[in-house]
Amino acid sequence: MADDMLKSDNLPQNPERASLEGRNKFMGFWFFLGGETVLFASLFGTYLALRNSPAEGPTASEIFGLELVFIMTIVLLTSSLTSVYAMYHMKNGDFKKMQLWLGITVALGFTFLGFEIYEFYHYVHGYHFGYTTSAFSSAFYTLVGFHGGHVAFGLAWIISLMIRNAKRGINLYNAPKFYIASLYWHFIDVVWVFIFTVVYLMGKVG
Amino acid sequence: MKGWMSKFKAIFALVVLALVLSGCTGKPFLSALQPKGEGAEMIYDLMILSIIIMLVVFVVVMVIYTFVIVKYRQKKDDPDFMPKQTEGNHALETLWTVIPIILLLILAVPTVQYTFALADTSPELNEEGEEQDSLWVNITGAQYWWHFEYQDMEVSTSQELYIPVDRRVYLSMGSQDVIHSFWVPSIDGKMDVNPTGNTNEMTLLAKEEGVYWGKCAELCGPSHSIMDFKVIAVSPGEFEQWIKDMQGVTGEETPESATAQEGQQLFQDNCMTCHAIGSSPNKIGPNLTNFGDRIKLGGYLDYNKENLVEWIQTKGLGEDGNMKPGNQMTSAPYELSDEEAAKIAEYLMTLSPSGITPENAKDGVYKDSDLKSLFPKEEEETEGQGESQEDNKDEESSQGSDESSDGSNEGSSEENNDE
Amino acid sequence: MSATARKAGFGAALWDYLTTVDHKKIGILYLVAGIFFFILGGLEAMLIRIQLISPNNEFISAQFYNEVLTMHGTTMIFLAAMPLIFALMNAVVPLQIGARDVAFPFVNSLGFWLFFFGGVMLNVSWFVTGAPDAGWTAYAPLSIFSEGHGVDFYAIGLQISGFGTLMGGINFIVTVVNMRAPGMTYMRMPLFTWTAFIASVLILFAFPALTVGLFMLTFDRLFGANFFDPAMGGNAIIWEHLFWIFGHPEVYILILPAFGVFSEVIPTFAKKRLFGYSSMVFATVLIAFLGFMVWAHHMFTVGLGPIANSIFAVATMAIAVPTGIKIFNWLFTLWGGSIRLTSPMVFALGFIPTFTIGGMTGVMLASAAADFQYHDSYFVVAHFHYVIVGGVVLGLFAGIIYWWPKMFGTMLNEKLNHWFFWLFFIGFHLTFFIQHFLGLMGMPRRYWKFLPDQGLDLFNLISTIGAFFMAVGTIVFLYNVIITQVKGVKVSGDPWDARTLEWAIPSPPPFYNFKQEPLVRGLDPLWIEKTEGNGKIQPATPLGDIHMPNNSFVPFMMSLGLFIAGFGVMFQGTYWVLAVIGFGITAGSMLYRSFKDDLGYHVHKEDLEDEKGDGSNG
Amino acid sequence: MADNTNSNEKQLYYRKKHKEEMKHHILTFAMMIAFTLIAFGLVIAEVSALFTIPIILVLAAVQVLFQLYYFMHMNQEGHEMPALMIYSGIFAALLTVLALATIVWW
Ligand code: HEA
Ligand code: HEA
Ligand SMILES: [Cu+2]
Repeated sequence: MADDMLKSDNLPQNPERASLEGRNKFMGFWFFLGGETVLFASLFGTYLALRNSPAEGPTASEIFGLELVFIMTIVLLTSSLTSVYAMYHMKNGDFKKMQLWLGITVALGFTFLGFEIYEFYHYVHGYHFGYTTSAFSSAFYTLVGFHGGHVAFGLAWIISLMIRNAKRGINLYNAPKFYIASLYWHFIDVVWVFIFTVVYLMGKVG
Repeated sequence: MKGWMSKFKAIFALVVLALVLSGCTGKPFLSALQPKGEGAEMIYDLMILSIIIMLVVFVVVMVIYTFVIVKYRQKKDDPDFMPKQTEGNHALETLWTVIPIILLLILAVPTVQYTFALADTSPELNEEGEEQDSLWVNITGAQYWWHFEYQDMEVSTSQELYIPVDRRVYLSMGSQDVIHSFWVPSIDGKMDVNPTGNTNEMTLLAKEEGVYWGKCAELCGPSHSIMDFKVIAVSPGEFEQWIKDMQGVTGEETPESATAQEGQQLFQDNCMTCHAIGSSPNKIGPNLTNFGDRIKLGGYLDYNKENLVEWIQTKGLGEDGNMKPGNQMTSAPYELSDEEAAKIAEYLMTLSPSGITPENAKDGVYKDSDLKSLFPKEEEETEGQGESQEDNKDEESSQGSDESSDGSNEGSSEENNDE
Repeated sequence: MSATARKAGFGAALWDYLTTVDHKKIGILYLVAGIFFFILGGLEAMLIRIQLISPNNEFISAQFYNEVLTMHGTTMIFLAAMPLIFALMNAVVPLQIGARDVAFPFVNSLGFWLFFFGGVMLNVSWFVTGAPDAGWTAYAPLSIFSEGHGVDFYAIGLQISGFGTLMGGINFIVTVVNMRAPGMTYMRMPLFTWTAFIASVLILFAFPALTVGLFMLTFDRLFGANFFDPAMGGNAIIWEHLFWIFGHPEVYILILPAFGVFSEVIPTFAKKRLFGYSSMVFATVLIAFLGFMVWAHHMFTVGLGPIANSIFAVATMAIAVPTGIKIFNWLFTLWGGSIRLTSPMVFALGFIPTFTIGGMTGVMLASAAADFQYHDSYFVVAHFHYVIVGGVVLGLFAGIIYWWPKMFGTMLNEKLNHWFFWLFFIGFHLTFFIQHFLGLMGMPRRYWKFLPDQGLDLFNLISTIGAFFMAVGTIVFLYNVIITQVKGVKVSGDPWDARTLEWAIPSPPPFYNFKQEPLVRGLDPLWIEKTEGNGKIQPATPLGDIHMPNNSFVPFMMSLGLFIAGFGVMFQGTYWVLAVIGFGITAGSMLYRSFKDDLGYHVHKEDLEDEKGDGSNG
Repeated sequence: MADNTNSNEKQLYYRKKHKEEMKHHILTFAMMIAFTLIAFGLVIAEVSALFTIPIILVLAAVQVLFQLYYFMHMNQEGHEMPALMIYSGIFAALLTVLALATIVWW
């Protein structure tokens, strides 16, 4: 049976959940995301509590620019769609196309991350809005930074999956791994939806 | 509800009496079980109600418990007895769901009422229903002392809070460093003293004259356990007199004796960056306006010159000294010689601007041996011995305040009621 | 010659435990580590009690007292009670549901090593600039202003061990959801499994709040963030909320599995099925649910205002209802039974009145207005030791003694266990009952010393004497463990005449647990087979190859990496090298893990047939 | 695993089904972009905060449901437990955010 796991033909309908290991990974990862919800809620709560405490530093509406955030949002949303495409091809057993779409997802992820770094750089140098400037700045960078950290981790994860499995196609052993990586990627997007709403849009509105 | 409540109260009073006799209720100046203030009394009622409910529950549980353990032990003669494998019983299960709910409702209603009542800091109304002026005191907690500022009165003091008896005093509390908690168990429940941004308000109403012990109830550093303070409840007339006397202090008054004068000079050169005499906003260290009247030194030590000298010379910060561990009092004093410290101590002990001292308040509550622990100063005097007694005399006469010598005689509060 | 042989044997055994992914062995690891930390925490408790033996005592300094007090609470909760619970969960849950192992054996091992290195990290603080000193609750801003690195050790140590706990939690949820044997429906699961399941769910949702809180504390202290610093616009109350959003569910994480233990022990020794099984399950779920809505009862005096206080007060009181359901269900399980007073049963019977008292004082505390008096006084200390020691610790010892034969194949001496119980129990009530009065008489908690002439002397003395009784009791237990293991008398698979699945296989079970998946025909499956069948669990599947995971040293390395990195982050400067090395080790181990397929191995059918015994107990 | 004789037919059937799903996904994506545009639009147009904030929060919530149910397939069978846990997480999350946003300053 162990060797079955590595065969890449004749995959069943939901290869990610066809083996017990796969079902466990699938469940466990969803539960983990349930926990992550609370993790981000704690960060959001803290941010909401401190967003009007800029001390001597700049306030939210002074620094936020919506253009960049809009572009970032579109980039990340699109990457969510491309990772759905990747899973679509995985279920059809089309490994090459899956890799292709994952590659696109990764590229979009890097674009997003690049924008984010640029944004932070801009705040720090353009507005003297550093991590230690005020309670507001700490809360802002921590919340958005945690998200950025998740993006970075997700990228590293997907890339190592792609490299590791480049030569052997989809099988029962790695299908769950790809699948949960894509779940993770969607979750990152879910968090971003709230970040752009609660942090940037509400920050602009006041 | 009131009717059966009072019946229970009567029964409970007996229980409490039994406890008092066995020493379970502590000292009257400290114990929440001997309430002497409005808040403490309300809470005491609530405690009793809840204890009664809990006793009912406990008795029920224990009766069943004892019964089953006694009755259903494995029989020696029939070890293979096979009990009936009962799945459950709906009626019973409903019963022990519903009864606790009822008991809890009985507790929840007064809980909510009292929670709102105790949080109420709106001004009192007079007979015509008009709002009256409230007496507001700003309290600042600091590592490890308490600063008290009487709003709109230009009076500041620390460590010992004077309040008029039978009048609601309004407290507004904040901390200048970490979180502390203001607790005078025999008058009222506690309230946290938060750093900037979250100011708390509460009221304090003492029903008997007396000296009450206060405690810091939120871990605030090494000296947390000795960050004690006192609340001194005096008659309204005395309180007014005290305020007047305190307002008169500028800090420039020269003490009589020569050593004290030298001490004053030293004090002004070394200590004034942190300490103040006379009305002032809170500084880095305690306000010493009426230091000569203190019951305790540093909040908890016996009040005498030896201790004071040691206190002045002890390092707190960075050293494990057990007198004031972690205390922020640092820098200048440590270059003082023994002599200089003694002079400063001498000066400080003369600071007694008012004849209204803790001694005035004593016959409210404590007529027994508790007095001794509260007033070691006085104990020494009545026994007519010791150096510190002379120090006291000195200080009092030198201050030239007419009432203060009365203060050291027992039961003289009557005479001090000169408005 | 024999010495070298034994050494090699020891080395092999050590390596086996360092790399094991077997839930039974990991259970033993948790047990050993948990008992070690329990003794450590107990010694700290003894220091506390000796310091408070008389007024104005100066046995230890104020600063040291605060460190001891903080480490006592932290050690007991995170490093003693939690791992002991995980010890029982690991030893028992997979067996009770007829599973081969937990869902993620590798992660299970990782969870243990993270916890372990986190615990070691915390205790290293004793030797480096002093232990944390801001209380186990580490309220800001005290925890931010605290000098030295004590609180850094607290934040980073708990962070590491917290990750471990979180992973353990997820692991058990998945195990219960996915790995139950045929016929083991949710409503046939033993209550210990149920409570382990629900406690794991609580872990999943409670620990992230702590994670975030600890991150913010670390950032504030080490990287100049301003979450809790009022001078920079921060707010100290945020920490209190985050801590208690985690902290309150945490106490139910501790107590629910203890409830589970009693729900196994009581039916076994009353020879009756659990009374009101479904309402027990329902009550467990309800406690967990309500447990998330009451955290602010630790903050009544903070100044949240009467509306918030009232809401949280009433919500808190509500928890008494499901808990009461449990108490009465246990009582009525005993009712009409045939009670054997074995030592686990004695612990269970000691628990009922003790926990009831603790719960009742809990409800008194929940009365917000009255809590203005109780809060931060010894009344609270009394409350939580009644529920924790009288509930959790008694439950853990009941469980350890009850499942000892299953874990080790030997039987602890009953007589010594009874001695242990009585010494500990009497000592416990001496120590803590009187503390209710101390609190009401005006003694705040976390007091390094109390003053003479305040009426507190006698009760403190009595309390200290009680603590010595508990210490002696614990020593009796340790002695019992040692002589039992030295004697090593083997017992059968079912020494207690019990009811659940884990007793259907030999003690200790073979490494693959059940040879064939068991077929579960109802609640208390073994009991059913004993009374209605031939006393043996029927297999659900024919004998076949068994798929087993490989041992791995990676979890140890991953945890070690974080441990090393923690020091780098803490000391900074040139020590950043340590952070690079540490994170490098961890990341490298993770990569190694993901690049090397770990498909496990098979135990072959033929080998299984050779094994003695038929995998079920006759 | 799958029966060999039927597998091709099945494969075809699934492919078709997957295509169908993909159409939903693209629709979902379009809606999400639209919602984002609306949200940004409201803010840029400086419509009153009282009106804007609830609306953009609702839009965000709906977007998240789209992600969960379509992109993350929570609408498919076998997701009962994940749904239970996600909703429990959301419950705990709401309490946390609510508390921190309301009873931290006074
Ligand atoms: C295992 C641990 C555990 C458990 C199970 C509990 C259970 C409960 N706790 Fe406790 N608690 C702690 C551990 C625990 N607690 C700790 C560690 C602290 C202090 C933390 C710190 O500050 O360091 C604390 C503090 C604490 C406080 C804060 C006190 C303060 O700091 O001011 C409060 C206030 O409401 C409280 C309430 C309760 C209640 C209502 C329950 C309920 O769950 C109890 C329910 C049980 C019963 C009520 C008994 C059985 C029921 C019946 C027989 C039915 C009938 C009963 C009635 C009608 C009353 N606890
Ligand atoms: C699981 C939790 C747990 C457990 C089991 C205990 C167990 C005990 N606790 Fe603890 N306690 C806490 C959790 C716990 N505690 C917490 C959370 C706090 C709050 C901390 C804070 O405020 O921040 C606290 C605080 C606390 C205080 C209050 C301190 C203060 O506020 O100033 C006191 C005081 O009496 C105390 C005493 C004890 C005692 C006597 C025991 C006893 O039951 C211990 C019994 C065990 C032993 C005595 C073991 C000894 C073993 C030996 C001696 C063996 C000898 C060694 C060899 C043979 C090698 N505890
Ligand atoms: Cu709680």
